[in-house]
Amino acid sequence: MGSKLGWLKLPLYGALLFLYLPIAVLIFMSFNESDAPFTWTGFSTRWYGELISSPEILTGFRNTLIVAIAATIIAVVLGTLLAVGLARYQRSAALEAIALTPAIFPDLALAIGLLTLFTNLNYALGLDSVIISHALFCAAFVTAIVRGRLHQIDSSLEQAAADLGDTAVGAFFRITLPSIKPALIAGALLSFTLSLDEFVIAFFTNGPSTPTLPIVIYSMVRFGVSPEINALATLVLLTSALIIIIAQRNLKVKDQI
Amino acid sequence: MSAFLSIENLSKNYGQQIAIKNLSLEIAENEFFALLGPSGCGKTTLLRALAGLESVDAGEIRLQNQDLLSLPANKRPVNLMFQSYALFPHLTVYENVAYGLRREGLPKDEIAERTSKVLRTVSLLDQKNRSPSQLSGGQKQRVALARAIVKRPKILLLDEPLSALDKKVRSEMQLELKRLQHEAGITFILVTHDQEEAMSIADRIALMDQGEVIQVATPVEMYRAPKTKFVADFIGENNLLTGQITTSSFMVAGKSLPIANTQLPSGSNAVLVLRPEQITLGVSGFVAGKLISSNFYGGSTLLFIDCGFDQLIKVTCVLDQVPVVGTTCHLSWNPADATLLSDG
Amino acid sequence: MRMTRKVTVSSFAALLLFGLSACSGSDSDSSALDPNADLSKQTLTVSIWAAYYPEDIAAKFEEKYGTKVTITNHATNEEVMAKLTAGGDSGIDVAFVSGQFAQALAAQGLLENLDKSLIPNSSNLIKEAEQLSYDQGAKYSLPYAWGTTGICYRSDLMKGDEPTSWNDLLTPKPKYKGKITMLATERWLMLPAQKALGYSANTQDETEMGKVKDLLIKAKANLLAYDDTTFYERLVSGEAVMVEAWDGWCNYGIAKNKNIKFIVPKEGSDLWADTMVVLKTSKNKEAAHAFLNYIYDVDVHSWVVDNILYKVPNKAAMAKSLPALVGDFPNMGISPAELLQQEGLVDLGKASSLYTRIATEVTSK
Amino acid sequence: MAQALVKTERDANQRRALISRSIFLIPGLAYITIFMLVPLGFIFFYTFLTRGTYGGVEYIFTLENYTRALDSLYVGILMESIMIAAAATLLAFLIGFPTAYAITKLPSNWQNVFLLLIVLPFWTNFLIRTYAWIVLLNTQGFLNKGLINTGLINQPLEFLYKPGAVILGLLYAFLPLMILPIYSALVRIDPAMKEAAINLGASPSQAFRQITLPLALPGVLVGAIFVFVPSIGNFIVPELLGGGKTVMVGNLIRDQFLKARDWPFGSVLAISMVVMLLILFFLQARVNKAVLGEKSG
Repeated sequence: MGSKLGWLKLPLYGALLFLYLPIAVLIFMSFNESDAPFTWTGFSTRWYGELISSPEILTGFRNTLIVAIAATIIAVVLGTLLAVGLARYQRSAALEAIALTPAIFPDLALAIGLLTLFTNLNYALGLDSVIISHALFCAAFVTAIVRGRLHQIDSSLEQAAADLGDTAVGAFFRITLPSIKPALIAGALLSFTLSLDEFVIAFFTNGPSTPTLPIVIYSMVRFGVSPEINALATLVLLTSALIIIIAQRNLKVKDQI
Repeated sequence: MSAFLSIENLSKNYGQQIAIKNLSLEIAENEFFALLGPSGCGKTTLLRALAGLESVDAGEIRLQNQDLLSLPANKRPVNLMFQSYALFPHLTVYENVAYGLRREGLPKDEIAERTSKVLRTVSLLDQKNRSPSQLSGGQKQRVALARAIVKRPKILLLDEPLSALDKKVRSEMQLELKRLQHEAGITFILVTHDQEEAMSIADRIALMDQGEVIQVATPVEMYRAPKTKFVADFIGENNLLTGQITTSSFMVAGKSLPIANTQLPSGSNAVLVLRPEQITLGVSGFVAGKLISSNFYGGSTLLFIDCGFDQLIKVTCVLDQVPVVGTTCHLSWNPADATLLSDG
Repeated sequence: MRMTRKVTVSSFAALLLFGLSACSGSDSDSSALDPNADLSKQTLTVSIWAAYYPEDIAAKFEEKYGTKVTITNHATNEEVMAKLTAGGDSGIDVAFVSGQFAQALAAQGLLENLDKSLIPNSSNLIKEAEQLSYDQGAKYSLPYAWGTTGICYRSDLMKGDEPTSWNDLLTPKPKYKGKITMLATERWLMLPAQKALGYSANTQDETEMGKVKDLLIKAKANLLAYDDTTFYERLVSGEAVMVEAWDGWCNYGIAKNKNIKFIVPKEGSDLWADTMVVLKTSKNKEAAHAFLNYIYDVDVHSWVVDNILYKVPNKAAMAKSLPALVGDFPNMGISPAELLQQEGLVDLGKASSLYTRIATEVTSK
Repeated sequence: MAQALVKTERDANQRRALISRSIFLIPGLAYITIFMLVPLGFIFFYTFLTRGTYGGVEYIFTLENYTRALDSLYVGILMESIMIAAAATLLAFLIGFPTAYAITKLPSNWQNVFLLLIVLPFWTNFLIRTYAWIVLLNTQGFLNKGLINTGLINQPLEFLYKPGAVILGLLYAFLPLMILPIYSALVRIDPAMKEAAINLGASPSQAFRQITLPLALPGVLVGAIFVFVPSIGNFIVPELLGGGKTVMVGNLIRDQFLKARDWPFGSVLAISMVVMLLILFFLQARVNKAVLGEKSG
């Protein structure tokens, strides 16, 4: 396999080394016995124990799950409807650009915009405001993926359904939805992972009593070098890897970008 | 005196799969030569090997006695017109055509002159500043052709050049290709899976199957005297009846058919090849059968007659003589016209 | 202090979205508190610095009063200030902020005046701490911990060069270059230069601040980083040898390495206080007062002294904890009188934008 | 009569089409309008207001926030941010392009595996990944210890808390976002393009420079946007790896909103970031059109 690559092996394996070296160090240090951040003293799994008995992390994890699940549900519904609408009812480059903008918009600008909106509406910040905010950019990703899938599917399927007497909504549920199912699953999983890891928008739109996991991690990282973070990183990596592998089975990475 | 282009004992494998098997072929200067065969027969691999885009495992290719295989792809006097045309989308029509000349480092004036001239030949001079995406299919094809011939190669290779065009444009382009080949005085080697295209355009055809050349002949020879059952089946409409040779006749499904002299020994298995237009309908014949259906093709009609063989017999018939479906037809032919091929 | 009636653009938002106009909330004084309120019906959200309080405080408080408590952490004063001043109900009942920030909140009318009758334990408050410059008489805030800022250093790695002046931090010997950190938060970022130049820590003079800026930019070349949170760990690991630090946080380093020492530079320093305030928007004010009272309980507050290693302005708690600690952590022995010799930080009002700008200039240069 | 019937029938059909179009389009577009376009409008509106003494805004209209943004202090920070983000983008291209190119040369089943490997670190927590570099590059960290143990150096080197460390952190954080679009642009190029160039007399390196590279340019630009935009708005990497000694536009905006409580000025900075994004998109669309002769998107 490698022989065809020649000198290209260097950048390929170099990039992988670059990407994985810090992660390998974190995983390694998560099994360190002492809390010395840079010195190996012996093998131990105590930090995993401390991790799962830390109330902050558990609360953060629970909050993050709530946000990710709720935002994903909203994003899948909105994103799918919008993708179908754009593909079948209103082809417009401008609308399409607007629909996809939240996905690439600078997160900081989005975050302060939402903060401004919520404060001016006197809307108390909490998990719900994070959910609303996360659903915004997640929906854009769902739209992009579903839109891509709809490109590949013949629109004559729905026309055939209409020809056979089905309503537009009926055709959507009976024909369109089943045929875009892989894209829906991939979009949902992507939304879920993106929300799970999102920090900046959550940081600005979250209320005081409901920190999400990345916010907990942020305060931990700022307050110094705790081996619990290494253990957490290892677990987060495993979870993300699992989700991504499942998503991969439904849609190849290359179709997403 | 050796041939213009000679290919000797060429072999190429992809792992376990054989693409070209010990293939030898000679092509003359200024010939319009077609490599014909079903997909996967190795014809495209052979073409790419000539262009240097594919390495070979064994064998030799000589062009005017010069070893072609030792030349890198970008130095061979051989140009290829790709099936997808492969026009560079970020360059204009003019830049596409001039690309190869610029690589030769020719003076600017000469490049401009030759590029304009060839664009005029393919009637695209007005479109020279357009981008390829603004052209129709036929125009794209002509740009691809111009880009290849402007280099004045010794051989022009054409990979399924007409497959992407619709039928009407295709026949126009066939004429165009022939004219160009004549004018430019270049040897053309065309790869196609379409036997009609090969028959109508080429001086000679090599029919390939599973990496081997089965028969090399002019279109007429190949039609009239197919060397094997594969050739007979691939070229034109045909009735192929499998049976056994007896002392004086040919036994098919218990019926005895007359044959002319044959070298094949009595008792051997053989295939009787009968072109539909060689069969006549009459009041009596060698075999009889019921007319199942008739397909109208404008100038002629093709009848399908069930004579009790493992296949329906196809017969060409002029329009005003077509019997009603269901009538019994009697078939006869001149036994000397029919070809007997060994079925091995 | 001038009262500013804050105008929000909420009416603009409402108009835009719903075609309605909204009224801003009134600034009237709060109604009297009910000393017999059922605290188990109230809930509390308390915002406090991470790792600055007993971890089980929420559970213990709920056990005692039946009030469900949510603790939320902030990393900096600014973070919680942003939430408290954003307009509307932040959802926070009790906030822990530094004194000058409490002053700013009070100036905006965001703080409830404390009803000391609901905080009987406030009798433990050291009398010197009632006269802090940001809140004379502790009307709207009750100090949680107090102290001063100085230099925390590795005596073993700086033998013979033990710092005594802010200048030792700002213009160190070449061999300590790149092994120094300073605090990043604006007021404490300025403090070493202000004191080294002999200015007030609350100066609003632009020429003085210009000189402060120049000195800080010069000092930056010697810094490893600006660090508010992990400076003591850098001392422990040896990555840094000398850091600007709050007295209490230096103690975390001392706990891990006895070679770490704390000094208050000879030019003097600040007197800071982290204080507890009750928000006017709170719907659980009785429980909020009970929480402040609970903190001033001898056992709770002495836990803070024992574990957080900060001085608290609570007579009984200090009396209980100090004897065992002062040997290991000498700065715990700094007396209230000594603290009051340092300069108390007050809010800067309009001049805060000058500080912000200089901080930006210094950190971006 | 019959015609009138047809007409009402036709009206009903049109109405039905309009309703189904609305069902699909309105929820999503309304959501985007309320939670993205309206907030953007707010930010833009704020840029003309005056900050309140203790945060919030006062309804005194002014252009002062804009003139303030032109102050050499902020222009300097903006330029440095652009330089840092551009350096991260350039490095990401220099590493990402050959990496993506190498992946296209693999057998197709291996291509997916390697793409997955490239993407995977991207889904671990961004903060933790950034923090990992501190563990590696600290003066007491693994790299320094390793270098000292091998005798290459005798004093630990200071890698962190410099603009270079910020660039490294941004490069690390966003490299996959460069590799993926380049890969997808490269695999979309008809392999016959390069063969045609060679067939016309180009050397392999000429074919790469004159054909493959320009054809991959749209992908490179997408990647550049994907790396540049989050880099310039980032405030975590400068904070953690820059040691607070490097200030980028992201930090400045964050501080205006969370520290200085100067929302109008923070809004001006945010709008400048949005404008930068729009310019990049415009450029990308132009290049896309020039290279592929098609409308982008």
